[in-house]
Amino acid sequence: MSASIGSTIVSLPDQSTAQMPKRTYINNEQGLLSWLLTADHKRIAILYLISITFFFFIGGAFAGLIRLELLTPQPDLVAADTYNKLFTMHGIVMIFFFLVPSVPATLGNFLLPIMLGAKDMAFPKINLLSWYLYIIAGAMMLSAIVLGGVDTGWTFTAPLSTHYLNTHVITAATAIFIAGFSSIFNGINFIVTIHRMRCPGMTWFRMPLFIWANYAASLLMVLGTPVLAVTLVLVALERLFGIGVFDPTKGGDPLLFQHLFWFYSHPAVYIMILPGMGVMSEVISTCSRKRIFGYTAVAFSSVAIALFGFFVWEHHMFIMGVSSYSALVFSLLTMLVAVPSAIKIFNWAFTLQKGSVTFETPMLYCFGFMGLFTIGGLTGVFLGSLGMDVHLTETYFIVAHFHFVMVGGMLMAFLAGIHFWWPKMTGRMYPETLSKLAAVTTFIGFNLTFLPQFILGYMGMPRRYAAYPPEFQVLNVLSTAGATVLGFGYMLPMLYLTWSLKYGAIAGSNPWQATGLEWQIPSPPPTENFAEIPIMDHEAYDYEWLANKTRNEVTTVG
Amino acid sequence: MGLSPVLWQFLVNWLHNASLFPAEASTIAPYTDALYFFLVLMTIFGTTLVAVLVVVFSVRYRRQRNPVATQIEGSTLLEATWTIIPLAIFLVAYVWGALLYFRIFNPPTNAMNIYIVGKQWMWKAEHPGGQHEINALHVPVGQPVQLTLISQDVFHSFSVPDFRIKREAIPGRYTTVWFEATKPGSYRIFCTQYCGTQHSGMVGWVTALTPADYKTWLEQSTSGESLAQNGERLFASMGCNSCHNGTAAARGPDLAGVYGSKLTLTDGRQLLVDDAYLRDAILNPSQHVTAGYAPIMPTYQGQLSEDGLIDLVEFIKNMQSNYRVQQTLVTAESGEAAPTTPPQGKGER
Amino acid sequence: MDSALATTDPAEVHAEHGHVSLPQHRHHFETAEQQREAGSFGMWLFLLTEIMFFGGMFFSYLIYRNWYYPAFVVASNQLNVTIGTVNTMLLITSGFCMAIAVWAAEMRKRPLLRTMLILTALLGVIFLGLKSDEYYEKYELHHIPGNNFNISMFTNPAGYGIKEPPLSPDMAQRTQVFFFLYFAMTGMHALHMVIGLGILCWLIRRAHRGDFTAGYVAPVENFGLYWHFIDIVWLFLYPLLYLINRHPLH
Amino acid sequence: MTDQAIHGNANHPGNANHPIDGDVDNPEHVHHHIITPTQYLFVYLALIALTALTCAAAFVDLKWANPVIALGIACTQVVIVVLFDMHVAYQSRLIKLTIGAGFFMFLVMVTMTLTDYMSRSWGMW
Ligand code: HEA
Ligand code: HEA
Ligand code: HEC
Ligand code: CUA
Ligand SMILES: [Cu+2]
Repeated sequence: MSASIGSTIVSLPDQSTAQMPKRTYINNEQGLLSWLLTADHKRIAILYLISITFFFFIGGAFAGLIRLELLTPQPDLVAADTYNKLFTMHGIVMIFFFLVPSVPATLGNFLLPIMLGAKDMAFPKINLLSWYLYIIAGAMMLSAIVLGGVDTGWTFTAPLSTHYLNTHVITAATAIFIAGFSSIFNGINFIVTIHRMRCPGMTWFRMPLFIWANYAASLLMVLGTPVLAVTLVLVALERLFGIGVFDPTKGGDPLLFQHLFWFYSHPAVYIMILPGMGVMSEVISTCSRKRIFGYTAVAFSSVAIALFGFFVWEHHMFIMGVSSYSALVFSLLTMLVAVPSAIKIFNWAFTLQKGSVTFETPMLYCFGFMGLFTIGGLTGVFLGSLGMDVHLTETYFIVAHFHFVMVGGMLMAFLAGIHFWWPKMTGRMYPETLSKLAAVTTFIGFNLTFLPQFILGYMGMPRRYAAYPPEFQVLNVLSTAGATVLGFGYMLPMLYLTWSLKYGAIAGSNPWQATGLEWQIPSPPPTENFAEIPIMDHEAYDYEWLANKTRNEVTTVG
Repeated sequence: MGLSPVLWQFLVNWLHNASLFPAEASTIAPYTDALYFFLVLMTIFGTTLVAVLVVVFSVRYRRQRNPVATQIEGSTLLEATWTIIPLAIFLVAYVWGALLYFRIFNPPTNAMNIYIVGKQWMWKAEHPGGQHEINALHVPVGQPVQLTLISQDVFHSFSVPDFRIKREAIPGRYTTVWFEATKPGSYRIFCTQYCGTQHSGMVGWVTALTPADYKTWLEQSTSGESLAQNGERLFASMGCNSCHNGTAAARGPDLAGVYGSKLTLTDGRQLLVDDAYLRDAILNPSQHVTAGYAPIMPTYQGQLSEDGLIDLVEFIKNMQSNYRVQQTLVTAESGEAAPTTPPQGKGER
Repeated sequence: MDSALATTDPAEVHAEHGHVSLPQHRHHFETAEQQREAGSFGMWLFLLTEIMFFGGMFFSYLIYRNWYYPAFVVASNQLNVTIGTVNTMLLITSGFCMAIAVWAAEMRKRPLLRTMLILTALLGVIFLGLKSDEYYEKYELHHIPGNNFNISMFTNPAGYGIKEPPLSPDMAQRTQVFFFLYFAMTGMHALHMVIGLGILCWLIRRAHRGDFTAGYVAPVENFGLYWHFIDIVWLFLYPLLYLINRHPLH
Repeated sequence: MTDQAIHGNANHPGNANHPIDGDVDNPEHVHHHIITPTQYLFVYLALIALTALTCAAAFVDLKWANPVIALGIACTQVVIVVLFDMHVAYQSRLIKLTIGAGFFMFLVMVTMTLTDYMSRSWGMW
């Protein structure tokens, strides 16, 4: 081991002699077609990465327009109906085309088989199929946008969406339906891979926590998404034939729609956060050179979140006319589901204790996650508390809550993960200083954008408003200013990561000195991942094992 | 709550004047704010705790100071601590929130009732005295007011942030919420449930008046006929009185005094007659047929607007005897032109 | 027990050498056994999503049946029980053929496998034929929800020679909800069958080539699961839509 | 490292001496079992008989018992199909658990939503 202790764990090979591996999954086959027809999980992950980035910036552009419009109280930039389309498409694109597939479909796809010591996913072709479904869905969504957009809100509330709007609701619903199947297949693939493809010695409690988190998220995808699918089918049929399953004038119950919708969409928010929590565990352990504090608690809390996540959906409907008795039950369960998240946060915090902590970019994003997700999650508790929800629901408080958990939480985790595994995926390092700058910029921009929205929310500013009373302007201006900073912060990684593809330092197989199986193979990995199937003979996050291994390698080579 | 009133007033007013806080203008508001401050404190506490842990550990155990990490399995005791403490705090939030919820939705018995009809994209308020308002609501201070809400098309949500109340206006069903304004003044009404293009235009004002001012307002803006009187006319013109006239030969049940009573249905169920039931009985009569009667009452779905229904409901609610019904029957038979209902609801949007 | 060993033998013999034996064996699986288990587990997970998918509709049915009980009773009685029962029998028989087909594949009986698959498909086609006949009947009676829906049969059953209590007009309107759910549920079921028939055609072709009678039975087996699942859905649809209301509560 | 390890003795029934430590008594694997046509035939006859029974029962007025019987028979049939036609009786615990999870989740959806539907008319709110 090197003698001097620096402030970083990054250990790159000597750049003057270092070389990229000759045969990697990237150059194994050439040509566009070899990518489009690939069954290699790593290539599919890259395809996903490119597509979701594309959709993130589309959604981001909508966000930019939303914030610009809200600069002034009057609807002067865009008319009200355009504004409605903006936030609808912002929500749909961000949720179904960015955040749900973000970590699982990119990092998960790339890493899951490697972390398990397998050569590929259980069903490589279905893996590719889910990417194609995603692309078809995305194309449909884009065409719906180009043809004039949708203005239902991402929640498709009936009977508004079924009988009162004449925008491209059916196209958008079909797009989400298809994207849903993409996500279902993704989930099935993950679960089967985790159950069936673990290498010898890879027991459940030796799996990295990233796997546990993705496993829990996959359960949610498989069990929840079909309900969304059937709901959208019913909405589409109701629109097409004018039937009344959800329309009260025809005898339907609009609340039934909401029950079915939120039965999926609440678990969906955990689909959106759990994989990010997986990233957290990996990065925090690596950057503090220490096994995760209470591995089992963290692993089981993922599963607990997934399980309890199915019992709380009605908290989105507290004032919508559900029975108050049932609201009581769901409010209680909401409080229970918040606990496992707290466990995780504290376990991560205590992982730092007695560690040997370094502050690389992924770690900075993780710190961002810890702070912002805690705020976001605790404001979720406001909303779960019945009486409080009456005042806060449908205001900017909600908007702030979910951006704190989704953007402050998941997006931060996603960026942490992208930076962390970038050397593994591409073989090259990103520029550290610039990336630290981006991490700090996004943190500041984020708080400036969304903290004022909590205050706005308590003052009563309703969400989905194109125009608002003038007394809310100051805070809105702050928020828009923050969004500009934030947008800049998100542009940066996009630019320097692209740059690093060619000019980044060669990373070597284990720049972070991390313990995961993925770090024991070359970067970028070869197509078949492992020359021979590994045997897992140590716990996850076993830094002593790693030190031993490194020592042995040195002696044999030297 | 806990806090001294002076300090409370100071805090709240200061925040309000800094445009960081809504006015506290109803009896509910202080209760909501108390819970809010509790939750804010919880958030500050939790976030600070996490931040302190992260910062202290990062500084204390950074690589330069602590080159070699000590591997720790975990600690059941610590984990139990941070399971139980947040759980306890969350449970307090739960109980407190539930109590507040029931406070918000349980009206006092002496509340006066005002009907609110939401439609794309306006609020119509109908006072029992027949005063109609659009995107405005006049109420007296110091008097509990119950709102009975319904929507004519999609979901809307009636929100008055300064009162800390909000309630969904649902198509096809009455919902209620109540408040008691404490300070005269004007307060914003928002529609907070996304309801289509002009959702952000569905706003208005609640004007809280002193009881004296309110009385003058009532007198000045009356349309001449109360809701019940409108309902009486409708009752005659829609032909309700041909069956519901309280005579021995009547084909329908006697409606006098039916409001608030318990009905037994043909399938044995017992139901309390409230606003929602009356409305439903007119629109979907065959879904709950009163014991002893044949399901012959026609449905009035599509023939009555929500306003018309409110008139009828208000009329039936206040119907103490069948005297006037029988009177109208006589006048109707005498060939006098029956008043017509304005065709609303369907065509209008 | 013997049969089990017999069928898996060749694969295992080769696997002993640490190498892939069957052409269908995918490189990323270590053994054929692993591949087979992965395949059937994946199929089961897919069926899990199907449970939730149909579950949403069954749940809607449950709610509205309780709300609009009289309408559901009368509307349900207008369904053709004979066709429904015959169709149930057909599906069960088809499922039986499918089961035998799986067995034939395991035992490497090519002709039997082929015949059974064809029979399965044939019975499925007859089922769909009868189903479309039923749909057409509904069309003629104006029982397809939408603008052409006609409630007169329910408000005035005597006029149609039906022995049912007449419904009041508002309740009669609710029969639309029943028929909507009827079409949505049986339609989704039929759609699944159509997809199944498509896959069956492909299976028959491959069975004909002998793909599945050399120790590689996973596709037949997994398709069998799918086909039986469709049976299961119907086994619930049949009583719920056709039978439950024959004798309404009084 | 050899692959030998996991090839193990997959073709030995019982599979008890699986060499990988994590896989000892692994509930996820089970020996492949083949059901005989005779068994299928019995299953088939049972299903047909039950169909006839449920159809017949529907035409007898049994008051509240009618729907109960109809659903009871349907559930019986489904259990038979799942256990035998779909081989679950001979499948690993994992598969059984998977199916259980499906029906459990469906029941969660139903019962939890019913908390709303059933109590909506209980009181004022
Ligand atoms: C990633 C997405 C995500 C996540 C993880 C969450 C997590 C949570 N959410 Fe959120 N939520 C959304 C996304 C998400 N939410 C979205 C998109 C909406 C709006 C949908 C719409 O209407 O458009 C929404 C709306 C929403 C509502 C509905 C509001 C309304 O419409 O009226 C509610 C109500 O209960 C709620 C609650 C919660 C709770 C209790 C959690 C919990 O899981 C949070 C748990 C986490 C913590 C509690 C933090 C960690 C805790 C600690 C560190 C302990 C602190 C220490 C002490 C207190 C000592 N959310
Ligand atoms: C993953 C989910 C996700 C993400 C990442 C975001 C990101 C952002 N969101 Fe989003 N948002 C939602 C999910 C998400 N949102 C959902 C579900 C809704 C509810 C929709 C509904 O009500 O139906 C919503 C609603 C919503 C609203 C409320 C609209 C309303 O109710 O009226 C607002 C308002 O400020 C907002 C703002 C932002 C901002 C500023 C960002 C920023 O973080 C985005 C920053 C990114 C960029 C800015 C892109 C990168 C930069 C460029 C492309 C350069 C160009 C930049 C500019 C022109 C500024 N969002
Ligand atoms: C053809 C006769 C007829 C007409 C016209 C009629 N009703 Fe009825 N109504 C009945 C009968 C019979 C019942 C009891 C059976 C039932 O509940 O359906 C009833 C029940 C009611 C009830 C429920 C109260 C109870 O005791 O069950 C209300 C409220 C009511 N009618 C209001 C009206 C109104 C308002 C109108 C006119 C808009 C109207 N009815 C027109 C026959 C009629
Ligand atoms: Cu009405 Cu928004
Ligand atoms: Cu939720």
